[in-house]
Amino acid sequence: MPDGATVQGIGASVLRKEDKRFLDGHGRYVADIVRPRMLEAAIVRSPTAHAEKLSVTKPDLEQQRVFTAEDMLSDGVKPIHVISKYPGHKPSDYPHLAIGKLRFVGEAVAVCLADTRAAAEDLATQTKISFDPLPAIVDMVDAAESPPALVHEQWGDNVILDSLFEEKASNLDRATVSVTRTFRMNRQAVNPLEGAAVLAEWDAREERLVVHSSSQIPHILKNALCECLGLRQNQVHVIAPDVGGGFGYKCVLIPEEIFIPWVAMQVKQPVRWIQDRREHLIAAANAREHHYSVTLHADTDGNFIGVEADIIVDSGAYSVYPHSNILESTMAGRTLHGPYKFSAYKVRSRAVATNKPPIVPYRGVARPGICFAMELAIDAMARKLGCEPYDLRMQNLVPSDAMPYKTITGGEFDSGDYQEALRRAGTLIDLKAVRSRQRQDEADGRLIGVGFGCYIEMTALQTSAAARAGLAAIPGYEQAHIRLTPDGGLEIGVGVQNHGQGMETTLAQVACERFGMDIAMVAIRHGDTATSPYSTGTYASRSMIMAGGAIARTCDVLGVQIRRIGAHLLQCEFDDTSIRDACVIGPSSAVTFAEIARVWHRNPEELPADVDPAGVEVTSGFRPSPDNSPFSYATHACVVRIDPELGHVELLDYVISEDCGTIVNPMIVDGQIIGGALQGVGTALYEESCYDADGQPLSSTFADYMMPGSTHLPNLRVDHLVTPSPLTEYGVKGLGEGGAIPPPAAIANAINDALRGYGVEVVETPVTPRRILEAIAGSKT
Amino acid sequence: MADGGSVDGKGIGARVLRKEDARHLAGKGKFTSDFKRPGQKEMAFVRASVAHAHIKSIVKPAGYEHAIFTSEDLPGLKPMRALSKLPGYKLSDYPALAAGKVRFAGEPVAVCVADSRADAEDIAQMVEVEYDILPAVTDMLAAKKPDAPLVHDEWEDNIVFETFSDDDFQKIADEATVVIRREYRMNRQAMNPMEGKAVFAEWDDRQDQLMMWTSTQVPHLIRNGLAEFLDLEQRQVRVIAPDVGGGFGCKALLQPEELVAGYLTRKLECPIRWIEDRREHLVTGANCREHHYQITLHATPDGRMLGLDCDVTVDAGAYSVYPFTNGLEGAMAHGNLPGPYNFKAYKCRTQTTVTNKPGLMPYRGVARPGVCFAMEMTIDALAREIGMEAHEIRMKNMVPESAMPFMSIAKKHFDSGNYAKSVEMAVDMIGLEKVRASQGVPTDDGRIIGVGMGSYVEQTAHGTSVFSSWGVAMVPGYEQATVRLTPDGGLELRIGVQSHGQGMETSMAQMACEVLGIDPDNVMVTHGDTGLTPYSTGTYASRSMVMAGGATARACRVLAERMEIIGAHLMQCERTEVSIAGGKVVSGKGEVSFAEIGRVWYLNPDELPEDVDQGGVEVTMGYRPEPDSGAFTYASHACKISLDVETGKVKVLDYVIVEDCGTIVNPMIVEGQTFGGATQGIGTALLEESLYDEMGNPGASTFADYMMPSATDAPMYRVDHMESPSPFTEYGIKGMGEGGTIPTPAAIGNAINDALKQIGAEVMETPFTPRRVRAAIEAARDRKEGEAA
Amino acid sequence: MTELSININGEHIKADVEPRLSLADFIRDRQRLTGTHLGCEHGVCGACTVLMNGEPVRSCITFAAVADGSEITTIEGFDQDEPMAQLRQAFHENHALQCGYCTPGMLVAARDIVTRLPDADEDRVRLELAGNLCRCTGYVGIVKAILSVLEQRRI
Amino acid sequence: MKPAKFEHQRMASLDEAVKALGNAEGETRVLGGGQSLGPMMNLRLAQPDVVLDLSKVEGLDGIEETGNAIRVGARVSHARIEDGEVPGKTGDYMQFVATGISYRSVRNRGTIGGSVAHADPSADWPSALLALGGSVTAAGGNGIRTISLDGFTVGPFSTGLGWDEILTGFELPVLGTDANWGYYKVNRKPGEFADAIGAVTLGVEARAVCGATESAPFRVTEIEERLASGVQEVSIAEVRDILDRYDAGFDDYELQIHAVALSRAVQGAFA
Repeated sequence: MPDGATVQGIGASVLRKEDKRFLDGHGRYVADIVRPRMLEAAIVRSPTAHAEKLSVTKPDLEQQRVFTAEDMLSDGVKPIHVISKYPGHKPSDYPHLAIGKLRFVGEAVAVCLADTRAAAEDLATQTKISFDPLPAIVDMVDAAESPPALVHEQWGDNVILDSLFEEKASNLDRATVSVTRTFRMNRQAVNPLEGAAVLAEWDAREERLVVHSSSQIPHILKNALCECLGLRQNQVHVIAPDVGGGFGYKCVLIPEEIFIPWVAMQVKQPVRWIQDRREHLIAAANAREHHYSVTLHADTDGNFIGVEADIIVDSGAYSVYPHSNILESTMAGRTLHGPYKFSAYKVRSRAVATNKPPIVPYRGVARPGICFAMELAIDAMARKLGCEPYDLRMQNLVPSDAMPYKTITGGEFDSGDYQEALRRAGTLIDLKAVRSRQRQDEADGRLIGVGFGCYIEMTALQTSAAARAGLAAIPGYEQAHIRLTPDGGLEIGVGVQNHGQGMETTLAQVACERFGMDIAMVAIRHGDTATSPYSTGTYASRSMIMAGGAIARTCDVLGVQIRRIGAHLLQCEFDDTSIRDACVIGPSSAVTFAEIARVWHRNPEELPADVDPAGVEVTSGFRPSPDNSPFSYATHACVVRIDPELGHVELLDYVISEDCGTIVNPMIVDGQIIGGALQGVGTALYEESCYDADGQPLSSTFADYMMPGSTHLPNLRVDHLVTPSPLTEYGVKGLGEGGAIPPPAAIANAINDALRGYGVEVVETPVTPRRILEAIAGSKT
Repeated sequence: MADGGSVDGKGIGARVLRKEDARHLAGKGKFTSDFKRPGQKEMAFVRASVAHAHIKSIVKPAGYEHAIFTSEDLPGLKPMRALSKLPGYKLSDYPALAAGKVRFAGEPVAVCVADSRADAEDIAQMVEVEYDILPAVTDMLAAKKPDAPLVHDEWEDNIVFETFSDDDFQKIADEATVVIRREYRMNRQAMNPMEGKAVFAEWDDRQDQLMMWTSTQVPHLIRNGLAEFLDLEQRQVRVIAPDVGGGFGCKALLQPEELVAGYLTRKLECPIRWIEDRREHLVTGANCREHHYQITLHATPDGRMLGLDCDVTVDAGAYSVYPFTNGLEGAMAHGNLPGPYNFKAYKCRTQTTVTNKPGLMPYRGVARPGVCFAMEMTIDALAREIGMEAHEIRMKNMVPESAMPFMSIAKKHFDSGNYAKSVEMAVDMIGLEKVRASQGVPTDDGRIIGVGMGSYVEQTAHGTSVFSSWGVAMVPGYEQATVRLTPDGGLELRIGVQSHGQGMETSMAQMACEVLGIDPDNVMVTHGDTGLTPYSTGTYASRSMVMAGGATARACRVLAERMEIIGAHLMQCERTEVSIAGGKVVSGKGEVSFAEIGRVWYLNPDELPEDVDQGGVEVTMGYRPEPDSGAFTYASHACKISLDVETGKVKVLDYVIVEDCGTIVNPMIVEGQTFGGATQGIGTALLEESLYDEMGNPGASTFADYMMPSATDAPMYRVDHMESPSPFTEYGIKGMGEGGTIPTPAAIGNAINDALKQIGAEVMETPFTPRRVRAAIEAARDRKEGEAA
Repeated sequence: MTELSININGEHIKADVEPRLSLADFIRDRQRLTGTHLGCEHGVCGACTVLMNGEPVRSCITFAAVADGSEITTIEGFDQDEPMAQLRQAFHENHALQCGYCTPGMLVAARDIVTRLPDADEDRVRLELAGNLCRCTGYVGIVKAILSVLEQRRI
Repeated sequence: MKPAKFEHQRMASLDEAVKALGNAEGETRVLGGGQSLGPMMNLRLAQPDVVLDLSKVEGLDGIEETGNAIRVGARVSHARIEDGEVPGKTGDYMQFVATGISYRSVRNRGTIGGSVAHADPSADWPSALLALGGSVTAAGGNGIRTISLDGFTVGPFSTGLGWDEILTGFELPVLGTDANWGYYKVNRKPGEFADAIGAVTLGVEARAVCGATESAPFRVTEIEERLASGVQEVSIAEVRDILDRYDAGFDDYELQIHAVALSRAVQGAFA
């Protein structure tokens, strides 16, 4: 069907429909919702990283306002229990409230209710807990090699999953040059500016639980509530209203999303819990933290032969719903190769349990780690071979003529020109100019360095892959529900959740593209399990591909019905009609959607006899066929300036050359890339959740945990390649996460390039001034 | 019988106890007036204190200007406009707040907003409205007089429109040797659902949407009206009818207060609540029935009714209501007067007049209580005249079962049934012979006994063609239902109609059970929310069970096919080998539960077949009967009354009902609807009247003046059912929500006249108050004395 | 403002109320116990009936201030009450409710009948119910339900 | 439908109430059970500035038999009378009357004193007590006084109470065990206000009252004389003729039902 052309369709930088309410201060977040007789919750949290024989004493006078794990157990509430089908995965329950053992500082122990948060916090302080301390497992390597204790006794060790990815290892013999490095990417907190928030109430009329939660996955949360609380699906209604950022932290279930609704049902009053920043920085320090020892093998000409690696992922204490605690370790193990050609592959990847918060899939999911490891190893190799890292990359990237390309571990790159992306980045950053500048010393004695980072990102995880990975939520056909309203507008229900990605605009653009209608007449309804069809939600850079695809396909079904009515009103053959500018166009004349809507709703006596009783309201679905994912990719390049006396790092220039296939809204794509890149800068230089030897968190305020700010990234430049994916509607590829993947690699490479004179390298994020000075000091010994 | 083989008799025909009871018995129902939001404000209206006047000035008390709004203060708020396509129909706009002129006492003139209703009423009390009082038109017959004042100045008279038909009446009438002439009047009433109107409006900035919780039967039509008259896009309006405390018709129309609340919540940026109090309802809701009949029946001495000639006048009040207009009753009276009888000739003129009273609304039964009253009372008059039992005349003249389907002289397409049989059964049940025997002997307390009956046929769930022929501003089309299988194998059923006592949360679940064999307890029925349900013109015209029920059946069947595809794949067999039974997909190889189907679609799509429908396990499908001329329910009511000659007080001693609504979905609910309807009929017959003085001031503004039927007024009804399935509808269901109210005034009126025949008195105007009965008796005595002298 | 100390469904409540605030509005809007309904606000329809010190009263024409020191039981307060449990079941089985609006007041009045008048017959039940209007059911199910509970309680 | 603003004064004692009434500024209403005043205030038909709440005042809810009289406190509820707390034949009569007043949930709050002081023409007690005889006790600025029930009700909503007086109770005659009484009320529905009342008692004297008129209930002496002379039946036609001579402003229907009521009250007295 020819798409109705419109300036508001695919490719247009349409200004965002959702902006107005935020600019007016009229956005509605969970914390903005108040209910009569609502109680506020404060949570008693574990002060220790590891202990047993936990016992809780409620304040005498307020017994009925404090709830513990015992109360939940006696009510038959089931714990979160995510066993991956992945062979060898060791199962563990995630109790909503700690029972018997405490496994990380900040773990929820009891929930206290009062009319105000302050009064609830008073109750929390009056609730006494006692326990017998155990040695804490704090470091992931110790956890794997020499554990001081066991996080889950029944396992016998702390290794959740030990997996080996080995392909054509024999080819490794052909290698003549090898470099070996050990890298570490430290733990972070995701830090959306709105933390987690839950408001739960029982609706006696509908006989159902209504939960407002700041979530990326309302339908999955609904499933979890049914499983844990033993409710029927039609007894739960989940709404994710405006959500102040998610980045992955909100695409997993948190215990509060179960026990706050449960206590609301106990007290028969609405109950609200708003996570404060300290709770977030302590209980949600749950991202990144990988350890790599990597050996990169090449021949004397610099052709990559193979990679060997031993990866350890610190998965924290528990397995999160639905993405489990092995998502990162398996993804890291399988795709360490990145965009490069290899003829041998041997990677061991272990997920280990420690006494820290359970790891969640933060923007980029594992890829910032593997990109950091691989890209730094490549620069090390270049230095060893005495060649330009840029050239070494160019030489080993999968060439465009090899597309579609089967990777050594069985993945399939769908399309793209990786080398062109690198070439453009090199041009934009003007590598030659940097090199020539480097030849003479800086007047102020500072050091200049340039670095690159390339990556590929599998977007919109598909059914079979998710099933292989053994996830608890397997995406199938993404659906959209579309209704033509009596005035000719569209109401579109989607199960994904929009929290900054601008989907109320971009998804509407798809309908505009299909029907050529005014975007003002398209309303996107999302994040509400009642008004939208089922969806596994927003994560894995999937929403534009999947929900967008579903809308396109559903528009086609609806379009047929609209044309059938239109043909009747135009007194012409169905086959002679088409849709453009929200009209059905016939051979001689046209009829508007508004007219067709009027006839269906208000004057059905004018309908054709053969009209489909299904009417002008349709639910249909989409998934790529074959069931593969499109790969986005990009090269980031940057120039840094280092003060060798203080170890301070300054980003002088930053460029990005990316390809996310067909671009729906360039303004929004740039916004996603830039926002992601700054988070990457945070990973590279600033953000770290530190722990002491006992597993006590040391970064519980923004004074200790440094967030990237407006001064930390110069105006970067973004260049777009557009290689439509053959797999998706309009050739769209996902791009929400990509920006956050390569900055640690590019920046660290630039730093190491600047430090090359010292013959030292930084190998751990964030690259703090201390770490730089320690590296420099290392060279002097 | 059941497509899916229903779960231990919970499908069609089962006396399933209601799912909705639990919350109401626990006091956990949620009605519009139960809503409360922080920062909410309440509205109180300044209402016209006179029936007809020009507004000279409205003076806002100093310091309260910001809290008071008149029509001038609400720019862009359009008047309600309900245009009929009937020839000669005169349009009248209905302003939400009176502009320039008030046309009935109680018409909203200004609205006051405050933190509490009491405060708002304080302000309303201080507003001074100066009127230039005009003579009021308070009687529908006077309204037709050439010198009558005009309700709408731009019209040349007070007649909204006329209908007239005459198929060569005179020729056939000439055969008649018996001619009965009568004049009947059915007076104005208020519908009085126990919950009055209530509105809660809130602007949702996140959705850029007006959220309106309102006590309505027709949420989607209210959405249309709000969008139209507030100038909003449809996407900017979501209407939700939560629990609704009865409707009976007055909640099937857009109300001025709904428009004002929707306007003000956006203007004032705060939630707005308005709860109609009983006085407001009795004054502004005095909007139904009020017909006048000048009827002539031509018959033969052996009781054959040949021709019917009638002049009908309908008092439509001041305005045309949205969307049903003020043309509905006149058109329906014209088409329904001959009832179930087979006349050779029919001549009818209807005139619908405007008066200075609230705009007429379609109250349960819509015009038919009036026409049935006139027709059935006239038949008994004929019976007395020719000395024949009235039921014999009825049976003799009714359309016989053998003639079905039958096109009546008033162009009604009767589908099925044995009308005469219902009369015969009713006569047996009431024990006519025993009553006749007892009538000679006066009771010890000096009361006299009478027996009477009324028969009717009711067109229900009539569709597109019928409504478009009436020119109504709203035409129903395909009714739709959305069904969604949930991941645990439960069913969500979404319908655009609204259930406010009819028990649809149960009966619609029974329908799903009938098709899919799923336990009704696992079916959640969602209704009354434009955001969640497919479009529907809503609940009225006894249509919901036929239309939404039919749509539910159709949607469930499509869902069944979708589930069969998945089930067949899971059982590794062909589509053709599987079927749905007892809430499972079954085949020779075994069975797959709905829960399993749900699990696979939602949680393990990796197990889905390639040919699965991408629409998944969520379906919207529509239904419309073919032909859509309606399913005709009918019944005969018979009752026995005692009458205190000295006080004129009437008591209903026994009341029997024989009804046929086709296939019965839930007998308990059908009987509940029938008893409730009949009791409203008793109200019409004996108690309820919205009185007006000659200035048009309402005389019944509290329950002390307006008599509602209580437990002491209603008898322990006895009911018997006939079941003639309609050939036109899913499962042969006919609508029946309204029927109970239709023949009661006729049956009781006939019983009174039967008792009074020894005195020679006749009552001809409802309600039959002691005062009217006494007046009839006195008149008869005066006549006798006159004759004697 | 008038000070008010009152016990509702076992909970002791102190509040400042406007003298003109009815007990019904206090229960509904202030205590958010919305099971008690308003049908006429002049004491005729009975939808607002609650127990005051164990006796049924009209909460719409009883000022909250006047109820100071009293014990109120609303429809939400009968969870442990045997006659109410019997009535609820009987109402359910006899289809004694349709729209549900009159039901809470009807139940409170019915409870008074079955506890105060154990020997009531149909005529007496109807007479005692005369002050509770129902617009939907025609009272058939309600009367049957009450008679059946009276019968149960006699055995 | 909410009342206008007013000041609520909770009275602790009768003295306090009398003082408060004497000193009150603006329109002041005394609140007994509030079952008549409540609806009128909700409808804003009554908009008092001050409401004196007697619900906490002790000593106004007694019922005692003192030799030849029965004392009934003003705050005695209709329900207590319905439940037979008033002794003897007088109690039987009053029990019959009380049972017909409104509905149980109103009778639980409504008081006999409030009803008589309110003096709604269509209420039961003004007519019923006039037919019984006895007196009203009232407390005011000048102390306690006794007012005969004869003529106490002056007209619609107006009585013989002084502006500063509060009705405190009744002293009612004790009907002998052989005394007859009859009470007949014509109304559309149980619990509704009366359209006509006929009340008859044959104690030391025969009293017959025509009530629920446009104004105050009145004694019908012609009927009383007949009863005194032993007549046990008066036909409706006779009563019509008698009532027709009174200037009660009845139309034909009203005359008829008042005649029926009185005739049947007589009938009831001897049934």
